[in-house]
Amino acid sequence: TLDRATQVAQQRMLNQYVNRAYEDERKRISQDLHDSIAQGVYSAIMGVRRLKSEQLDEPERQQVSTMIETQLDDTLREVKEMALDIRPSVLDSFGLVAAIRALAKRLTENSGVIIDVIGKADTSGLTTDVQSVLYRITQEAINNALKHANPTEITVMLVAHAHYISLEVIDNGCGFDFQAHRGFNGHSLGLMNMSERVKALNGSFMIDSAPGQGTTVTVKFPVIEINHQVNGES
Amino acid sequence: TLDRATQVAQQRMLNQYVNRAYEDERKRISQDLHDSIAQGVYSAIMGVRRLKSEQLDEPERQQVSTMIETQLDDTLREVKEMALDIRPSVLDSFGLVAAIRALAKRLTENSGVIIDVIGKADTSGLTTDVQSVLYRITQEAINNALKHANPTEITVMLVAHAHYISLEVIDNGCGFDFQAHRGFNGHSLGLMNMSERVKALNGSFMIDSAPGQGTTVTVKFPVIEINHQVNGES
Amino acid sequence: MYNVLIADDHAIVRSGIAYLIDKQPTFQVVGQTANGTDTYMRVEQGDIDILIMDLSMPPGESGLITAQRIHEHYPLVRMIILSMHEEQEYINKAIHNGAMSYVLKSSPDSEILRALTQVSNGENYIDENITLTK
Ligand SMILES: Nc1ncnc2c1ncn2[C@@H]1O[C@H](COP(=O)(O)OP(=O)(O)OP(=O)(O)O)[C@@H](O)[C@H]1O
Ligand SMILES: Nc1ncnc2c1ncn2[C@@H]1O[C@H](COP(=O)(O)OP(=O)(O)OP(=O)(O)O)[C@@H](O)[C@H]1O
Ligand SMILES: [K+]
Ligand SMILES: [Mg+2]
Ligand SMILES: [Mg+2]
Ligand SMILES: [Mg+2]
Repeated sequence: TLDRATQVAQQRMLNQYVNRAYEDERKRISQDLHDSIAQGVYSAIMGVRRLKSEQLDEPERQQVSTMIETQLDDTLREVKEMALDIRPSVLDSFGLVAAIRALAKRLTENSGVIIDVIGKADTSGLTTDVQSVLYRITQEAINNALKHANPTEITVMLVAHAHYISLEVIDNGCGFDFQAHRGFNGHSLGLMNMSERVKALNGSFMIDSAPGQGTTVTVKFPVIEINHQVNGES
Repeated sequence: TLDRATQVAQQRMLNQYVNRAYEDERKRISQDLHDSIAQGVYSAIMGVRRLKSEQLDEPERQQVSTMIETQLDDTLREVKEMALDIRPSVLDSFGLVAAIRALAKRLTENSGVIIDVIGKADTSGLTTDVQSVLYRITQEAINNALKHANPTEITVMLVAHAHYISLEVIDNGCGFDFQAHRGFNGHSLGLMNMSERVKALNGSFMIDSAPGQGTTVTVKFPVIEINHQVNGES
Repeated sequence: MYNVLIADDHAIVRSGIAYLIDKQPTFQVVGQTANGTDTYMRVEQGDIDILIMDLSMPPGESGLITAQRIHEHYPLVRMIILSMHEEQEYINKAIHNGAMSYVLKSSPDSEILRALTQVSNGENYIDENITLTK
């Protein structure tokens, strides 16, 4: 094990990378809003101004109106997609399992890779923090599998045991030498940050992978009965 | 000073709070997109469909078009405001000083409190990380002053010295007993996270405050010449 | 003639839907509300045949809860949910809580009109752009 001084240094560095990752995320969101959503709305405004100020005959008016409608439909779709990516409301309204199912459905549609979700675990006893981190791990693990592993199938299992809940994300892709990626390499952040978020909430985080064997990410959290949370809209 | 074990525990806890704060931020952004921006676009779409499908006389057409235009203008303004709040593109395009000036102007308009920005420091030698953290500290310190101090004036000073750059945010509000707020109290996150972000980048962070005396937040970063960064759009 | 109540937190959305519905020969809009509480109170006053309701009307309660309350006390009021949410859970819950129909705001006007016709005939209707998994 690492000595304390090294641990402190590592934590510091991790915090720095976490903050950088969030700044990058903000930058991306802000740019999407500015360069894509705002532009979409703006070009619709230009279209409407044309309808107002120009003498157009009926076919022209139909054509301009259709163009504006198409533009706004695209923008609407994009806004909804952004909201989902940032944080799906299903997570706050219906909890973790529903959010993971919706995520798997969406990523299956986008990637063509079959993503199965198994388990009907009751997650209402988990705090919002734990649900958030389990959602982010599922997201990160699926994205890692899609990005790095070239799998044909991904399975997400969420199982409630007597005193704990376990999440497994299993892919049948190329696998990797996890020991080589252990610790914080200063570039990739996904797994390391996830592992830290889990530990900070008293959970355990494990990766089982080997070249040619696929990868399994396993997370466990103790379930404490008193932690019953009020679930907004459900 | 704290012993190492406590430091590790504190860092862990801080990390947890940082992640929670970001999840809250994401939730807010996602809700704004879904419940406000998307609804604005939707109602514009309905207006455009009306223009398309109906036989309207000229005054009616003008009226509906104007309504759609107004709706889209509001939505556009809101999208831009959101982008600014999340991360102003000025920061990435024109650097720190421009971003701080824009922030001060916006917050002055919203709060009525005069916020002066002094200093023309050349910040092109600072890394993106350092610029980000200086921007966030300015934002947090001004917001703290507005939220907690009831000041009549806030001054932001950014000064380049031979080997370092310093940022000061000075308010003439009520002040507070900083010792009592030292360390991480588990609730308020702003100052603690800022201080950690600064230290992780080899800077120093200081607060000078006393009841009745106003508050000054001071941050210093060494300027390393080799760190000349390529500045995208400027 | 069926009396329709429209509940949505955005005035401009309400007036757009109201305009569309008033054009139809057998439907008329007799009220508009902007949150769950007002919607329930308007239904309580009587004479509403069909309620078209949004799900998210902040800062008040979710439309899902309003739907449940209304269905419990006024089961004859036919409810159409008109929402931006596409996820299955919202749809399941809405139907479970007593809605007869679920339509997406991102769909063409024909969907809400079809929903009106169907529920006025006593039939349920789910937006054809929604793909339901088992
Ligand atoms: N499911 C997987 N299959 C194969 N390799 C993987 C898998 N998950 C992770 N890896 C390997 O582990 C590395 C570290 O993963 P991690 O998520 O931390 O970083 P990243 O995905 O490369 O970058 P980031 O997540 O920060 O965008 C990856 O670069 C990849 O080489
Ligand atoms: N400029 C200031 N004037 C007076 N009191 C201040 C000032 N800045 C901070 N404080 C005091 O220090 C406390 C800690 O500030 P901090 O920014 O860490 O948390 P917060 O503003 O209360 O919450 P958060 O920033 O997490 O939203 C504040 O609650 C407030 O009592
Ligand atoms: K009518
Ligand atoms: Mg990754
Ligand atoms: Mg604060
Ligand atoms: Mg709404």
